[in-house]
Amino acid sequence: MSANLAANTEPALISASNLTCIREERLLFDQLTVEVNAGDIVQVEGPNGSGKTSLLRILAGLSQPYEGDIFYKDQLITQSREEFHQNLLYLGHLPGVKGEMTAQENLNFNLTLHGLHINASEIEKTLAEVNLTGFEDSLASHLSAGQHRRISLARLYKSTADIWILDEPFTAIDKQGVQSLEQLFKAHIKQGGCIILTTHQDLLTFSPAQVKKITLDYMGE
Amino acid sequence: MSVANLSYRAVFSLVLKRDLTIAMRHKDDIINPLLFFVIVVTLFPLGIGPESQILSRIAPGIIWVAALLSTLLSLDRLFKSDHSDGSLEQMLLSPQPVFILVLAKIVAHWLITGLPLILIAPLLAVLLHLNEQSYSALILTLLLGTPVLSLLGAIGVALTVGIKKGGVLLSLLVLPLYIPVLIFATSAIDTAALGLPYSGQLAIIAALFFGSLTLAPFAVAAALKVSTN
Amino acid sequence: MRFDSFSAFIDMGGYGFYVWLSYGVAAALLLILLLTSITGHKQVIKNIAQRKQREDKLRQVRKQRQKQTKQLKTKLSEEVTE
Amino acid sequence: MWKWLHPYANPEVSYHFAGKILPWLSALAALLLSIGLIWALAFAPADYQQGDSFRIFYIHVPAASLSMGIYFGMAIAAFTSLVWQFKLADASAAAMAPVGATFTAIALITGAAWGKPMWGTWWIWDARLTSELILLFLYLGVIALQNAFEDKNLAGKAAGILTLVGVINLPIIKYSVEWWNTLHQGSTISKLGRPSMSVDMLWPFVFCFLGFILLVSVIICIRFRSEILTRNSIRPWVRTLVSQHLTQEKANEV
Repeated sequence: MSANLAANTEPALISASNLTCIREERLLFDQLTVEVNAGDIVQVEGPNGSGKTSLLRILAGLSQPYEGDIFYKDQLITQSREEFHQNLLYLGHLPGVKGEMTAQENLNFNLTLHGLHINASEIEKTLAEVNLTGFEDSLASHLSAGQHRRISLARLYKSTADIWILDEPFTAIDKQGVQSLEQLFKAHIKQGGCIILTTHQDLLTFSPAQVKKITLDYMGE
Repeated sequence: MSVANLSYRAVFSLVLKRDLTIAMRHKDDIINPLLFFVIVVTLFPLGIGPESQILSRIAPGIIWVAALLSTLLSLDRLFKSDHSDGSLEQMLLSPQPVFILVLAKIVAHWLITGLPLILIAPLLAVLLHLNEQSYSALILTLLLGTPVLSLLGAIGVALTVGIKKGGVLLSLLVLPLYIPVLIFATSAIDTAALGLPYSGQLAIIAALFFGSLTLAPFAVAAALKVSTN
Repeated sequence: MRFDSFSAFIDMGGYGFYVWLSYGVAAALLLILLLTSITGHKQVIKNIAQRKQREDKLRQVRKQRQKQTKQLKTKLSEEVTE
Repeated sequence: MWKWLHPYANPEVSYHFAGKILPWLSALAALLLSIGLIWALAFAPADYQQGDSFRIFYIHVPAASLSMGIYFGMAIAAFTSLVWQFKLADASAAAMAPVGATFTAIALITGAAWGKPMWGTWWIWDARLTSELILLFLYLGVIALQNAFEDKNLAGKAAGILTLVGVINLPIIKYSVEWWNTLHQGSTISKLGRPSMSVDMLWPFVFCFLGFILLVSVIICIRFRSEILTRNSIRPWVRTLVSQHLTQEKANEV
């Protein structure tokens, strides 16, 4: 946090004020305020069912909060939706991979939809980054859940978005994969991006001081 | 690598191509509603009797009701699998306007399910002894009417896609909305059988088509935002 | 009064069955709707009260647990300093 | 322009306001309805063609027009909720749906009971009855959708979209059904409806109509209050209200 004092003159990449979330008549969080600046990595913590995923979805603009507003560079995301989504990469619980398409086609579609044009050889290289060499042309329905996960994570290597919102990015990823992802996170932050994520295990290569934390546990107060 | 804003047309064709590719690799989705259409139509002569006079009298209604039901059956694939594997939320999070994405998906759905229906309908009309003067009316009403079914149906699917047992609910939501299309389409075919002009009914179906073409994508976009919430 | 006798009133000029059926069904449906609305309101209040009790209990349990862990921690640190 | 509305946008204020007007509305509804119904049943003249079966008119027509009116009310509520994110509008739309469905059912049943002596059969594909039937399907769809969502806020939004789609379709459906009806049946069968009404038929009708409108507002008021409570169940004011209510009930039992 203190490292960003200089950047404070710039508007926060993503911020939210007075967020209240109610799901099935249960209060998940109330009057929550979030501010994430360039260079921040924020970990959302809390027990199961405390609303971590809900918070991430609200920040990404997928869900509407019961009350409160979300801002992208001081503009309401409902008013600057397209610019915000241009600069956002959200990976949720579900990988968003179609079984009827090959690994290559899946990655290519998702990148193109976000305005990134990449040639075939670069796609291959990107899939190699997530250890999918040799699987480029296999239909995703023949691949495992972990491999689906990696197809969706491959987008991180080509992303031009500053804001990454990642819901449990490390599930079904082996140790080596986690390490290379953390390297990627470091590079992303250095370039002025920000990351908001949930994970069950702590980040290994980050010192605790580097990681901002948001703890959700409203019932305990 | 380059970053570029995609034109509406590029987004449209990207999504359309994707949905058509998926459908071609999963042909059951095309064939099953079509088989359903054929079987429902062949059941009627068996239930009512083979008298050609009765059959030709009720043929327009049977073909249209069967088309309605088989469209209903195929609607599920419009958003369901995209919702359950997460690609729907990725599309909503893309920097592209949602109504273009939705429109592309609906057009793909019509190409996959509506168009084959139109191609096979004359064959079934032969089985039902449809009046010879009515064939062109049958094709024209199907051509203008089945897109309306896809467009209105998409609203229903978008509303129920997040619900676990949405199948029966979908028919309750969508079928009442189909009534005007059914009324004007069958009446056009009946009128054609009498050798009278049916351009009035066709004009109304065309109006329904353009009305739902302009309004439905926005309703679907709003409904999807609720369903993925 | 349009009718000469009570039996004429019931008979409704031969249409008694249909008239009284209509009025009866309408009255019954509206009465059911009114009653379910009123009992529904009471049920809502009861449900909220139940949920409140459940949450209060949960909150108490958590507070107790937090106190216990705090005591344990202070005990441990005391032992260490000793 | 909307400033005077502002306090009513607060759920607590609306809840208490609805509670305050409820007894007055109920009393007035009971008064007007009893006058209107007794007048309609016992004092209004019989129709010269339809005889005393015409007395069904005094509930059939108010029920039919209210069933349409409530749907339009729901559509307005849905529109305000979707455009201005006005959460209370959702609650009021949810309160209206079952009431509208009930009135549609009443219109259908009384229409059938009126049709039997007139046409000799319980059901005829008459234009008004057919569009009432379709309206009932639309209502049932909205109610089913409301119940299908666990989360009340999402349910309100989804049902709102469906209501708006329905209200655009409703005139088209009504027009197409009327057109279809004249096409297939011609004018051989007289439609259910009002012949030229004499003044001593008009007054009981006015009383009945106003009475039904008030009854609708009473039931909607009760349901609106329940909807507000469920939607705000985590708010402190609801919590205190509920505990007050319970202690009062306990005191009454003792």
